[in-house]
Amino acid sequence: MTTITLESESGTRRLTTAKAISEAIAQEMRANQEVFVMGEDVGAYGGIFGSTGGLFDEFGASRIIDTPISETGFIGAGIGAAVEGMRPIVELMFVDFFGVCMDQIYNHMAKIHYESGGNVKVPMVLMMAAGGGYSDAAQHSQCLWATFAHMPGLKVVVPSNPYDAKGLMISAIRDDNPVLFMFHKGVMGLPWMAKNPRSIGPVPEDAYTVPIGKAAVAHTGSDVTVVSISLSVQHCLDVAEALEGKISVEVLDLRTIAPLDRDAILASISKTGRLVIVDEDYQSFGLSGEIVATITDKDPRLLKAPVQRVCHPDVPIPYSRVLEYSALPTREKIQAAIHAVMKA
Amino acid sequence: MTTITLESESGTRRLTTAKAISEAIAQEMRANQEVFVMGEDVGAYGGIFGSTGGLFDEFGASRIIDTPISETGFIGAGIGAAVEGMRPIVELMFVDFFGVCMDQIYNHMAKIHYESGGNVKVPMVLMMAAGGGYSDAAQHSQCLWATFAHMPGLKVVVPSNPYDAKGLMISAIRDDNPVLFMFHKGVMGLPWMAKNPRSIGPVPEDAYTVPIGKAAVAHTGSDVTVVSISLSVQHCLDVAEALEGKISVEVLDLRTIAPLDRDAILASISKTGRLVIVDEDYQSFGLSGEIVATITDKDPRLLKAPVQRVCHPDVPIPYSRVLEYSALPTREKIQAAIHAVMKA
Amino acid sequence: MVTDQMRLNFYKQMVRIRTYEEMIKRDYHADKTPAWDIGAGLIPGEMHLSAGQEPVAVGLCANLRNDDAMTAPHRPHHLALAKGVDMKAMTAEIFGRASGLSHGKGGHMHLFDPSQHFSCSGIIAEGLPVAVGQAMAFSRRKTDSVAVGVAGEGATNQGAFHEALNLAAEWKLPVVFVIEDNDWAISVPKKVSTSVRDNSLRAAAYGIPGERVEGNDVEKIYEATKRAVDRARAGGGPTLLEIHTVRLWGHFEGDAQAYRGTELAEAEAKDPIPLYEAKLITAGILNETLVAAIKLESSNEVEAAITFAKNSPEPLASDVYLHVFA
Amino acid sequence: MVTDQMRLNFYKQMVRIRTYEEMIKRDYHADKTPAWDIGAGLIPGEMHLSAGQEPVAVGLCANLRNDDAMTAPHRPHHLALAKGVDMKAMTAEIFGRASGLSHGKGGHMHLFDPSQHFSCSGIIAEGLPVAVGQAMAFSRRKTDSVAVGVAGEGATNQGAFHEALNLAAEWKLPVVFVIEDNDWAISVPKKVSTSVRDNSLRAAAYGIPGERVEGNDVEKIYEATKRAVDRARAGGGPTLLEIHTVRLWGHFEGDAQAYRGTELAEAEAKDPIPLYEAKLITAGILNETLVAAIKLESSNEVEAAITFAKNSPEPLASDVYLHVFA
Ligand SMILES: Cc1ncc(C[n+]2csc(CCOP(=O)(O)OP(=O)(O)O)c2C)c(N)n1
Ligand SMILES: Cc1ncc(C[n+]2csc(CCOP(=O)(O)OP(=O)(O)O)c2C)c(N)n1
Ligand SMILES: [Mg+2]
Ligand SMILES: [Mg+2]
Repeated sequence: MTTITLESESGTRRLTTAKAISEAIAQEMRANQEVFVMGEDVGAYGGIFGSTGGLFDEFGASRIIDTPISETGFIGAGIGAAVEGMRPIVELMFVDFFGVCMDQIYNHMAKIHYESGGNVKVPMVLMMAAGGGYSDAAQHSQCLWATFAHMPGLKVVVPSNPYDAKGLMISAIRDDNPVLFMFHKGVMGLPWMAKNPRSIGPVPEDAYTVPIGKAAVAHTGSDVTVVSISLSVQHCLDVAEALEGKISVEVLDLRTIAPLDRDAILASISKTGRLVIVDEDYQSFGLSGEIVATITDKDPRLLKAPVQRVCHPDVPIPYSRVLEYSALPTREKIQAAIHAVMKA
Repeated sequence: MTTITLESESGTRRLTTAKAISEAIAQEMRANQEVFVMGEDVGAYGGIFGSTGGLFDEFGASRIIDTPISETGFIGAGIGAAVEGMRPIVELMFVDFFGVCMDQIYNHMAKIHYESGGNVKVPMVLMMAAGGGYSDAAQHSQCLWATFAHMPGLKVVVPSNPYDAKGLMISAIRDDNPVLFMFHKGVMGLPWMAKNPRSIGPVPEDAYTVPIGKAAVAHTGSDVTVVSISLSVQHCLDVAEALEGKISVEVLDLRTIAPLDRDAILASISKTGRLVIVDEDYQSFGLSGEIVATITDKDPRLLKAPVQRVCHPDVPIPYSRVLEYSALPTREKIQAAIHAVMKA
Repeated sequence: MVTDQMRLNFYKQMVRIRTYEEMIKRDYHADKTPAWDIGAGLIPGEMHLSAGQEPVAVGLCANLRNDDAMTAPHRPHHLALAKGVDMKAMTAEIFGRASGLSHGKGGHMHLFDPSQHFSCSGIIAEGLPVAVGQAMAFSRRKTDSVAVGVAGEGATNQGAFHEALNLAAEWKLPVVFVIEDNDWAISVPKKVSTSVRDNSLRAAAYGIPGERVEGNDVEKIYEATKRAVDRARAGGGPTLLEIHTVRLWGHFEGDAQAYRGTELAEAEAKDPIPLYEAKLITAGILNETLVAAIKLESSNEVEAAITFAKNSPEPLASDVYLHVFA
Repeated sequence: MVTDQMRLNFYKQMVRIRTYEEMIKRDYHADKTPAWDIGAGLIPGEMHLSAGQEPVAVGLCANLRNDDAMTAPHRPHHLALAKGVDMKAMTAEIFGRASGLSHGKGGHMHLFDPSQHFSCSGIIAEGLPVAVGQAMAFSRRKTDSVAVGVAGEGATNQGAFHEALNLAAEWKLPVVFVIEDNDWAISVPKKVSTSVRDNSLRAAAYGIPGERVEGNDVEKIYEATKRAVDRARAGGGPTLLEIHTVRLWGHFEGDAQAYRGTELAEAEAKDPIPLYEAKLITAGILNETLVAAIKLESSNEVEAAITFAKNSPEPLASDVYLHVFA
């Protein structure tokens, strides 16, 4: 892994994704007294994945609130504060813990607006870490974004880089709807994790937004469309760059999984006709199926070859490195899939 | 609605799905002392949806156990009893309540076998009611089967009729894996619900099994494949019968959603080339996408026309009848989808 | 101090609620036969009525203001009416009409009235953390509003109860937790589900005051809830109250209640409204004429609300797509 | 009655566990540098070590048999070793090897040993209901085995704690709930998360005995857990014990613990092993030679286990597909 400097030669400020997120929160907190943060270890510790780093020093314990290990309790409390018009940002440390608090997330946070016929708003951000690749095993490595995307009422954003992370977090805080902000640990640029160079990058100092629900063409190409999200986008870009001159790969970074940017998918596949989907979430009944159905709803003939799905297979996440990497979407598998879809 | 008699002319015994399920449980309980039932109102009440009707009278409070409203507690207790080798059948009254106990379901029940490298078994059935159509609104009408199917480690069965329900319940109890047994309230043949004639049918008296993971061709046809599950299968059959002589409709009743019978899907679509998917679960990131991807993984050219998805749209479930039926897959919508896919 | 004026008002409100439940019951069952179908009729779906529990709602809400919040459970009508939710809009919601509180999207278990900071939810105990959050907003904004989380005695064995109480206690928030103990959770009696006889004992687990109120007596309930609400309003933190009440009817409409055996007759004898009526007559606060007038006023109000509901248009089928996102 | 023989054995076992944790710590950090990467090295992933908490495991497990069950939390090594889980197979699991307890699928937070009815889980408090179910199986089969559910003090604010205790109490099951109070839940101290100072007070919410053991003293812990285990075994139902212990190291390896401030030095002074060693030397049960021999024996055993692990093959990449279903 290369060493990453925080100042690029050109003087553009470069931040880790973690820092980009905490900066977004800080800027919104300065601008709006109704924004506050709640969660386990978000205070002095700064968030297990650094998403709240530095906030405690600036805003103190009254606005950066360490909670008991009571996810149902404090996510519910976030909902209560939000329906009263505050704008809480609540952290669920790992998405894997959703099972202890899914009722608040799904039966309350996501549905109150609809159930109230639009009369009650729940302007709240629920952020959480996702993803594996560092042997944290079955209960601490999942992605599960398709689980949330399956259930209507939630916006679900999953940035792949610092720039998008800051802009999406600001959009999420300003949104009048509950937004799940999911960050893969591997994109955070943490000092104690594998150093992915794309997890650090230029981030403007001012507050800016990235629209929720819009994908980005992260690498333009014409031979094959690779649709991906989160850390896997970084791998896809590595592969697309490595294949430059040989295969022209279009990498679509969804950035948001719900609502899904179907137009962007259709636009790219209309151009290339060949589809690879790269997703670290469990394969079946997930993102890959919905992307394909988006296309076949319109016209199956848009697909010139069998679709290649490079996803986490339908097995719980194993601990040992050799087993886990046997399941994870890697650059090698992505490259092989691109070759396969080109040959078909 | 027609009146349904419990004895057909031919003398074949006809049961409601609810009775078929409770009979399956009773037979297995007689055969195996290690089987017991736990849940809210499963005792004297007989289960809110009749799944445990009559069991309390035969087996008493020691084997048909009414629990507190502590789903995490008693599903966890079921897991503990199962790892010690018992075979608990636990009822979660409505699937919609999964959020208060999903951690036990997904981080424990589903994963212990894998996490233990195959050394610990969790032979347990978790049964639950699903589905809407009777104005029970956003928190009591969901299907959510794709949610469970997305997460590896669970078998998920969803019968559409009494015969399958009995056979699948016996298979589930005898299975060494955790099995989610999901019954749509509309297929139970309850005296207090809309009377769907297909919710009552011939059921052999002896214990028999229906294999988990095998779909059934519920109606043979050659023009179009309609893949469905649970109550929607009944609607599809009504439509297939109504269209007889005009359009030859093949209705595939998946019966199990995980593991998915991909061979059956491919066999039927290879024959017809036209696909309609009917699913009461939320449309996106669900069953319909996975069915399509199963086909495009193999060959997108198997599809001669855009796929028609008759699923619950991506909105929470509304209360009012007019709104709910505007969202539900109905016979009218299924028929329209079949016509559309034939015209394309 | 409970004045005679208050007593009369308590009685009126209890009658108003009972009348409401009786008429909803009537219209709920009116058109579900011959083959009884829960999804049929003018009011479809599950229906949890509160007959017998009026003293809790009335005694409690006599201490509450519009700006106080309440989260109610699946059995919400008495609480909604006592809290001040508009009867017409609520009824239209129960009838699934466009003029309903939620334009027909919510139904009887999902009544939302932001003007009263009132909501309810069909998931056991999960409204309690939401009340904690409303109290959090009040305390952060330094208002003196309080939040009340109401749940049944069956709900006290759900994890959310525990988490909500601990949070409220730890953060000393202005919340009052009110447990309506009607002896039953559907068919499961408290004694086979709850390891302590008296849920107010559980306050000790959070270092907060706990109190049980026996007798289903609106005045005692008023006084106990007043102590709790006053304490919360004054910054004294949360209280756990368990109020012994009675479920006169089935868990939901259609519940044959075979499991209740002889207890049902005992329960029926405890109907709080005739008991309170007799007490107020003896005390000279009520008389037969007044009783008749009050009942008439109530039925007129309720019939008007029902008429409003029935005459309101159904939502448009296409409205199903509205309000997913703000 | 604690005999000198038992004292010596307590000491030996505590040393054995500490030696284990020290050597795991050494090998965990050995090859994660220069750019520290949690996923790198011989032992990848999160690592929660138990130094300081040995008295809980040793005192408790002295009362347990192979057929008694235990569910442990994310910090499980001391409990696993004291319960009798095979050190070699456990170590191989932590090293992710095919010879591990779970053939490398589980890792340090997912140690399963059916022969010891031992398991652990990384989700806070969620092991407690599982222990209740194991006790349910024991009681249904009329054996006299007991189940022990262990959790940290931070876990007592999770809903699963409440539900498990209520169920066990209501059904009078042979369960002992052991709360290891090490003052911290990652960076959050008990006083800002828990509304009662002493979690044993929460036993009152379930009508069961509760006891807090101060001092991190293996003998007192043995005695308190003995009372609880004996009671459970004799059919007397569950007990809630809170044991005050100490977390000598970070929450997980790599935790800089800046949040602990001066408390860290205080905690280090409370290391139970030198304290117990000094006590046994004073009592004439131990001497320096014996101490050295015990430590040597422990390091030999642990080094052998680590060597076994290191020499064991990795799983095959294709094994990832095994064991999804039985
Ligand atoms: C989490 C959850 N579990 C189960 C149910 C089903 N349910 C609805 S009401 C009820 C009984 C509630 O009893 P209690 O809290 O005493 O309230 P009551 O009905 O007596 O007013 C149950 C089990 C639910 N709605 N939510
Ligand atoms: C439901 C859930 N929430 C949060 C976490 C993250 N987490 C892991 S350990 C821990 C602290 C646990 O504290 P305590 O119970 O006191 O145990 P200790 O670590 O002190 O042994 C937390 C919050 C988790 N694993 N599960
Ligand atoms: Mg009750
Ligand atoms: Mg701790």
